[in-house]
Amino acid sequence: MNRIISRKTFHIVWTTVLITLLALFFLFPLVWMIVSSMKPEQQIYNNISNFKAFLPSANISEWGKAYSSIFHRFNVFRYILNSVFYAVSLTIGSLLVNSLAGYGFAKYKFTGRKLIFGLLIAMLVIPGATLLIQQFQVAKTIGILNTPLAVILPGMSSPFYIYMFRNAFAEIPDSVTEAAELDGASNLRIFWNILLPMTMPTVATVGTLSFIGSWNDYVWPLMVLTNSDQFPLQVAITNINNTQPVYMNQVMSILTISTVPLILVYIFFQKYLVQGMGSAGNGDK
Amino acid sequence: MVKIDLDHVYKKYDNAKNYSVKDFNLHINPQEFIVFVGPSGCGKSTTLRMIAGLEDITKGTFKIDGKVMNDVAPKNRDIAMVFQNYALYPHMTVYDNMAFGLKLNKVSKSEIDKKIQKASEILGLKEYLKRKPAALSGGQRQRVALGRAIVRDAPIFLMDEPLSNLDAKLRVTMRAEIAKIHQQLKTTTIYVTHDQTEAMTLADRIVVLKDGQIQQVGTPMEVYNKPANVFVAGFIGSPAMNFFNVKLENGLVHDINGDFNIPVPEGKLNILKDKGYDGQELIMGIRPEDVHTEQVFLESFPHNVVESTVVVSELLGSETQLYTNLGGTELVSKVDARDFAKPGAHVKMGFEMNKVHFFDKDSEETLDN
Amino acid sequence: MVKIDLDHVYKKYDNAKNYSVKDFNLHINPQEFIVFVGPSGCGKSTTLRMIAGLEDITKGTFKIDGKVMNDVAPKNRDIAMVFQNYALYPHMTVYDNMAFGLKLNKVSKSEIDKKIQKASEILGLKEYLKRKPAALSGGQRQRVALGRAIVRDAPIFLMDEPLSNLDAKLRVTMRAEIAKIHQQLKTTTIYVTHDQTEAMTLADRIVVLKDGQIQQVGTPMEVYNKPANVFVAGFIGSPAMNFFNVKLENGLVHDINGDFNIPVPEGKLNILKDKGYDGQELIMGIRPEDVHTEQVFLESFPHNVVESTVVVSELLGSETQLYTNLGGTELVSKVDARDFAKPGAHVKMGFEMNKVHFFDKDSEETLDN
Amino acid sequence: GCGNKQSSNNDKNITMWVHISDEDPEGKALAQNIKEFNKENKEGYKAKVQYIPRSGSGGGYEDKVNAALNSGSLPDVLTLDGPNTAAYANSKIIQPIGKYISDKDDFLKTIIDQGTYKDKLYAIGYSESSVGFYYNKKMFKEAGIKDSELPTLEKPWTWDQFINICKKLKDHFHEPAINMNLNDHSEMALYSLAPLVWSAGGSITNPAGTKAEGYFNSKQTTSAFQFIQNMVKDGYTTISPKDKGFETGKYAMTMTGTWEVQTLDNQYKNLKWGVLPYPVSPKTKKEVSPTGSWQYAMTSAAKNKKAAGALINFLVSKKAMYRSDMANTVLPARKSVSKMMEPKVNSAMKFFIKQNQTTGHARPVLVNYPQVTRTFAETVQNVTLYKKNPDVQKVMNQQAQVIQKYLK
Amino acid sequence: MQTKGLRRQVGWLYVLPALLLLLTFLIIPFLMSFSYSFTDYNILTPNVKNFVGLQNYINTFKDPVFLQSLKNIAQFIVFIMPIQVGAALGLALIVNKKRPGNMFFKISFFAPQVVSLTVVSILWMYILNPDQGLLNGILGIFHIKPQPFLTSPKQAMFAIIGVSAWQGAGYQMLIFLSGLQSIPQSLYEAAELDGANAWQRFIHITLPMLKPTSVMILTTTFISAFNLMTQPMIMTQGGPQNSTMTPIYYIYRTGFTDRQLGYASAMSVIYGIVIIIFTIIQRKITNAGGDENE
Ligand SMILES: Nc1ncnc2c1ncn2[C@@H]1O[C@H](COP(=O)(O)OP(=O)(O)OP(=O)(O)O)[C@@H](O)[C@H]1O
Ligand SMILES: Nc1ncnc2c1ncn2[C@@H]1O[C@H](COP(=O)(O)OP(=O)(O)OP(=O)(O)O)[C@@H](O)[C@H]1O
Ligand SMILES: [Mg+2]
Ligand SMILES: [Mg+2]
Repeated sequence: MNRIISRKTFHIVWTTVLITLLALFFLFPLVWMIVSSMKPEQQIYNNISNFKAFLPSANISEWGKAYSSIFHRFNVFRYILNSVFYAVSLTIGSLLVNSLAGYGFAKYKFTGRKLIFGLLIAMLVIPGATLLIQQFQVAKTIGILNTPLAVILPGMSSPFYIYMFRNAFAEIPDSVTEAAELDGASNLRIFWNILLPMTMPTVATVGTLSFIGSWNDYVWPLMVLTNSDQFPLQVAITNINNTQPVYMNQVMSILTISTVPLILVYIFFQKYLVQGMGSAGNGDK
Repeated sequence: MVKIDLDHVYKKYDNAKNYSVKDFNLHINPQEFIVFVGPSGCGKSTTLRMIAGLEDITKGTFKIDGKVMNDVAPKNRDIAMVFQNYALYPHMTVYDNMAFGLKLNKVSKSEIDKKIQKASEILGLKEYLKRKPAALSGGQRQRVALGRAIVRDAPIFLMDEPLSNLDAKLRVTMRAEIAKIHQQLKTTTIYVTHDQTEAMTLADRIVVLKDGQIQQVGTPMEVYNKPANVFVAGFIGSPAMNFFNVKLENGLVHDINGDFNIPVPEGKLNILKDKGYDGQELIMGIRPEDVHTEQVFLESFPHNVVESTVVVSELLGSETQLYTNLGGTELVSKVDARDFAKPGAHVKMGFEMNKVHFFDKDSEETLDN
Repeated sequence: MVKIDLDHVYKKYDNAKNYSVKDFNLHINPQEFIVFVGPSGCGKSTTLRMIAGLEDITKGTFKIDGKVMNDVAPKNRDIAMVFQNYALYPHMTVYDNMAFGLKLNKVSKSEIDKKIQKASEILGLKEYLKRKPAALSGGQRQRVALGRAIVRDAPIFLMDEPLSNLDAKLRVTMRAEIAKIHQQLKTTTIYVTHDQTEAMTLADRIVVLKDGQIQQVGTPMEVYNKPANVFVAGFIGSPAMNFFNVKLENGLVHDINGDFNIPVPEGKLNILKDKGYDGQELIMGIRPEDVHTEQVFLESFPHNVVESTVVVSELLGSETQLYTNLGGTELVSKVDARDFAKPGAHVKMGFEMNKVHFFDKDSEETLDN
Repeated sequence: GCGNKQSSNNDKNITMWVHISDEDPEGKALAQNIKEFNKENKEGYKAKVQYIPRSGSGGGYEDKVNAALNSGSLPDVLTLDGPNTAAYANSKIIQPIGKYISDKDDFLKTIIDQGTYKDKLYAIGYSESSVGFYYNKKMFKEAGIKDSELPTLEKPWTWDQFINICKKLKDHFHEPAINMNLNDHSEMALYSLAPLVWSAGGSITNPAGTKAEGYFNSKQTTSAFQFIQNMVKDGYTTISPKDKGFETGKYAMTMTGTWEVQTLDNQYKNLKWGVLPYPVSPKTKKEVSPTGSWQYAMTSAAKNKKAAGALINFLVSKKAMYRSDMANTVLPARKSVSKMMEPKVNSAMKFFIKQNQTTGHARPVLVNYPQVTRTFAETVQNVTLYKKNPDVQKVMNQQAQVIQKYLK
Repeated sequence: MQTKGLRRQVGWLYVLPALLLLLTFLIIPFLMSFSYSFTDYNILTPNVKNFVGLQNYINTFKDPVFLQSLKNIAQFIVFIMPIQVGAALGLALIVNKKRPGNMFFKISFFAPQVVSLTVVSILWMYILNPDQGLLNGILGIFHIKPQPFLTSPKQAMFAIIGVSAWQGAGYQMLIFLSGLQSIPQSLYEAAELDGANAWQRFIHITLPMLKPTSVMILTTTFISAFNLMTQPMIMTQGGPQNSTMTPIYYIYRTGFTDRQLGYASAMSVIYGIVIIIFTIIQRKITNAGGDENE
């Protein structure tokens, strides 16, 4: 028995080693970024072609230097607060609006549903990047310029997320929603208490992606906002990255600062993914 | 506590060729306990689902207390239902599964807790209240489904094979509990089961279904003692009634193979003759328990005796089932364990002709009354 | 055709506090038909799933034909299983559901078709072969699950309540088919059921489980006639055995309330005395069918007669169940339909003392042998 | 907001957009200047600045200007990059400001040139920029290059001499001698390489900016591109340089902007380096260096022109310019400011200030400048792919046609 | 669920907020853009929009760069689709299994999504450096000559494909993962008992059960592949010699750098039609043999 177990363990070990290698292949820029934010620029470039590229400065006192200088240069906290505010609002809004729409498409056979859904797929095609000016004109017309709404609203509804939610809801066995209906739940309740919790993986995914999307947006907030107190973190990043002279360690430290929340959000949402719902209500394990 | 009327109800699934429920007429009195029985796929669940509002009614009207409900949303029908496949909320604990409906009805927290504690006590689920359905055994899940419906105190209660995954003992207990609850609350109930004992003991009236059509509606004793047709006669009772193709001649029935030739009791004979079946072919049905092997019986009714060889014999504790071959059909008899006979043994069996049923050969309708 | 050994097997689910299966020892001979029975949640499915390899064995060894299989992947165990919850492939038609395993085993197309046609004939699924599971009734789905396992011809066959959602008639047919298939193929089979008749008729040996532990292993007659303890005695048989707390004095047993006072037949009395139970308290069990109301019996054994008032009476076709109260416990008796008595009626009942069982008061183990 | 321009001619409020951050030294200096303007001007004008940090070569900021332009919400004053002058002026986004700027002679000619479209001054730069050839003193010594071989502004090196030195370096270090940032296909290409063209006597278009054929593919222009191609072909430079190869001692030289001075001073303190001027064409020996900067301009939306003019004039005044140029260590746009700064800066900056004044050459003022500069960069890229395009003249002929298309 | 009569129309209420937002910020701007496509709209002169009829459309078909960009994007899509979607599915399968350190792997595979493109391109430029880059170093071990990668018109697109797949796979992985999580475990159990090995379970259970997710991912990856812009913009600026110029990048450049909004709009309309046609074809193909997806 021991031998068998050790063979099993062996299998686990070597697959884990392989996967770890694969993981490192995807992880190295992140590591490099964090590590590079912890050494003088000179070292970044001196180390770049050997393994030291992935080690922070040997001198611990160097680790925080880039950080202290960007905190000195910018009001990083305010930017972060702004960014968090925009991203959180947009994520919540996006989850609400898109999941509701997905619910409508998945569970109601309203007239015109197929047509609208086809249109939605067609909308996926429209490249937002080429419509900046027109979008700005619309935002100006409806008078939301210079308000957080201008940053949040345009990115909120996405055909893709609607599509994702619709698929997820369509997969939930009707018997579960039926049970809820008989329990006297209104449609909104079923949506809120049954469907949404049962599609946590999708909620988590859309949440993560919305948050990241909003967090990384730079041009649009800059266009619709004028008060630099309202700017998101990306503005600072771009600024650091483009104002000559560019100090790579400072760039890396502001990028690290801006990446950490993304990773936290990712982990936060992934927890729900891991839990999984495991089963549908009909006794499937 | 409410009255339910189903008038000429039909159901056809969107992608199906045939009707799953046909010309369904049933009038359920307030407080009545109705049991649906019928072969797998005969439309029991479908009918329940139409009543609950989960399936559209293709044709016909469905009324609660005289009000047409065809188009009322399920949540406004105030019906509690136990689903055949449980349909538990997988993301909620057992407790929350049961509490959900109550919460929606704004029942107070303490009230909810009281109800759930009571129900879970009855159902033996106390220690599982904090688990999610995935970590329960099949029977435990079914009990949760039952509990979720029980706590609701709805005026209509639909149960689709709510005890099928429980052991015999628990089943008896549960059955008794369901009877008790019904007696207390007088909820109008429709209950689907495959268990004859459940059907017999719980039902005020039994509805026998076949291929989406009602075959007979009646009290348990009625469907057992006066089956409307061959199907009902064969379906109710376990083991099933034995049927023979016989011919009535000179007050005797004899089967085609000539394996027996038995006099028909006067009362029955007169009815059959009145209906013009003298000299005609008929279907004769006899229940296994009406086939006797006791010496006393064989001696008292020598003309009723048939002989055959045991093919299979099953000893079931207090009684024995003998499978023999007679008149070209299998004859099952349920006799005392004392009269156990090994396969191959030659046995004499007496037909209790007063309990025999006769049916028309073509329409298969009963001829008894 | 293979031998299965379970040695001191334990199972604890990751998130559970207690063992779901404890010290499970069972040695199954080739070709044997084993039936697991036990209350809901006692670990039947869990044991089956461990044998199939779907759950890890926490402790102990599991062997097939003498080879330790604990760590062999399910697909290499060559086991066919009917899941309690069916686990049909929702994206495949009924036909494909059944064909899947065969295709994987590279069975030829025509062979597959032959097998499926045959199985679907037996299961009454012919007309549903092209449907997807979602468009089937509960019982139909269960039959598909059964069919999927049947066609496999695997050397080990596990069935987890495969007939629970079928009507009585179909159930009898299916039960017979399963017996036939087992006779033909001699597949080593483990079968979980809550149906006593199924257990009794199908099993070579019955395994009675409680709380994850084996209570008794034996042939149907053994577990019925010689239950190892109060639990088994009470679990096997329906309605369940009646138990009384009694005291043995002067060759008589009398209950605490003094409701009866009956002589113990000599043979049993000697055994009890030998074991030193004279003057001691005991548990006495008597099956409902061993309580008689026939005049003949009452007259023949006047000392064995007790009297009580009917609380509930259930007429079940050929027989009647009377619920009375005796010695502080409910006494259920199963008597001839002729002896039907209305609730409130006063009845005399005779105990067939030769069939009575005695158990130790504390350990609840049998004292009969 | 941006849309509240209901004001009349004597509105004393001036709105201004700038492409920098208020958290940079440059932004802080500007804020100081604005504060002083608001305090010191006698008419009671009030300027209000919005800081809109740009990305890359103007992205973000320009998007915003475009958006504002297309929805009629431009400010009174804005900053714009030098090459945009013509397009903005031509589209009447900005209006002439010549009459508001005092002391025009004090500005470098290149500043006036870049801000002038059709003979009118539309925009005025407040700083200058330049490019130099930074070299690693230690490596030069190692490669056996004597100090006497090094050029100065007074005694420049010709392309041949330059190549000679490159050869020595390459032979010694087995690495390209210089990083010419040839992988940068942005504005940097024209900005830093056009001086070679000009030095050879070539040009991108005719002076009126209407013809490229015959100019861009002239022998002179072609000779400059041939020089670039040779540099790559012979391995003296590379089209895929390593980032900071010069700073980390891999390349002995780099050709880059004035900002490098700060980088080297702050981050690479161990490096011993100096700055050399542009090599000149052996034929003309004409010394040319690039110039260019962001400028202030008055939009056509400005209602109170006098106020806006006063603001611009103030911001490019000696005092204001000195403050902002010193803050950011950039080259001044005024000769007088140059004098003020020279004593305060290091030798490299001194070199640049001088190079700027003596050899600076403004970029062409063209309406379709973005397309032209991109074509220029593409041309550089094409000729550096020497295997694919061995015939430089052919490339030049083709590209001249492309540019010509944009001039109509 | 109840889908009778009027109650069906309740669905509109749920869809409406999203549709309104999309109408405002996507459809209307797109329609505006459509109307611009018939004019000589220059960003700098918004007030002088001359109607030029179909001239912009005609020019599109004569624009060698645009045509070249179409060719480039076709090449990109042909390669990126199998590579990226395949990789995403593979990664999703890996992290869907319970395994120690699972969260670490998930973060790793998704990391390229959260790391700024600046970082990514700096590093990849180093790896792909023709002279002393890491990749050529590795190739050297196998005695393969150094390759020019990004500086070669022939190879640049492949380098972009590789980097894009590497970077984008984490995104689809996440979506695949949420699809995988909704497949009931019991199906795998049943299949395993039916004798299916890991590969067969994948083919017969995972893939069909994942079909709605896969169709969605294929569709959206397909469409977003058509929208490729950032990678070439940052890594090659469309070069060398326009070999990595993509239509959207070209449209963007024409509209914003060159300020020819009218012309850019015409190109986007044409390109939009191209994408829609191909998307319909692609959905027909991926849906072949399927039913439930509209
Ligand atoms: N995934 C799980 N996690 C934790 N506990 C579990 C899990 N699955 C089952 N159990 C518990 O293990 C015990 C045995 O379960 P099992 O499913 O084997 O019961 P069973 O005998 O098949 O019952 P039934 O007749 O109701 O199907 C039960 O108490 C159940 O609650
Ligand atoms: N969604 C559906 N689409 C098409 N046919 C269906 C659908 N659901 C059920 N049917 C068919 O309708 C008939 C009646 O099904 P129903 O579920 O009512 O049977 P049932 O009496 O409950 O059977 P069981 O006892 O097996 O649960 C069956 O033949 C079944 O195949
Ligand atoms: Mg059913
Ligand atoms: Mg079970």
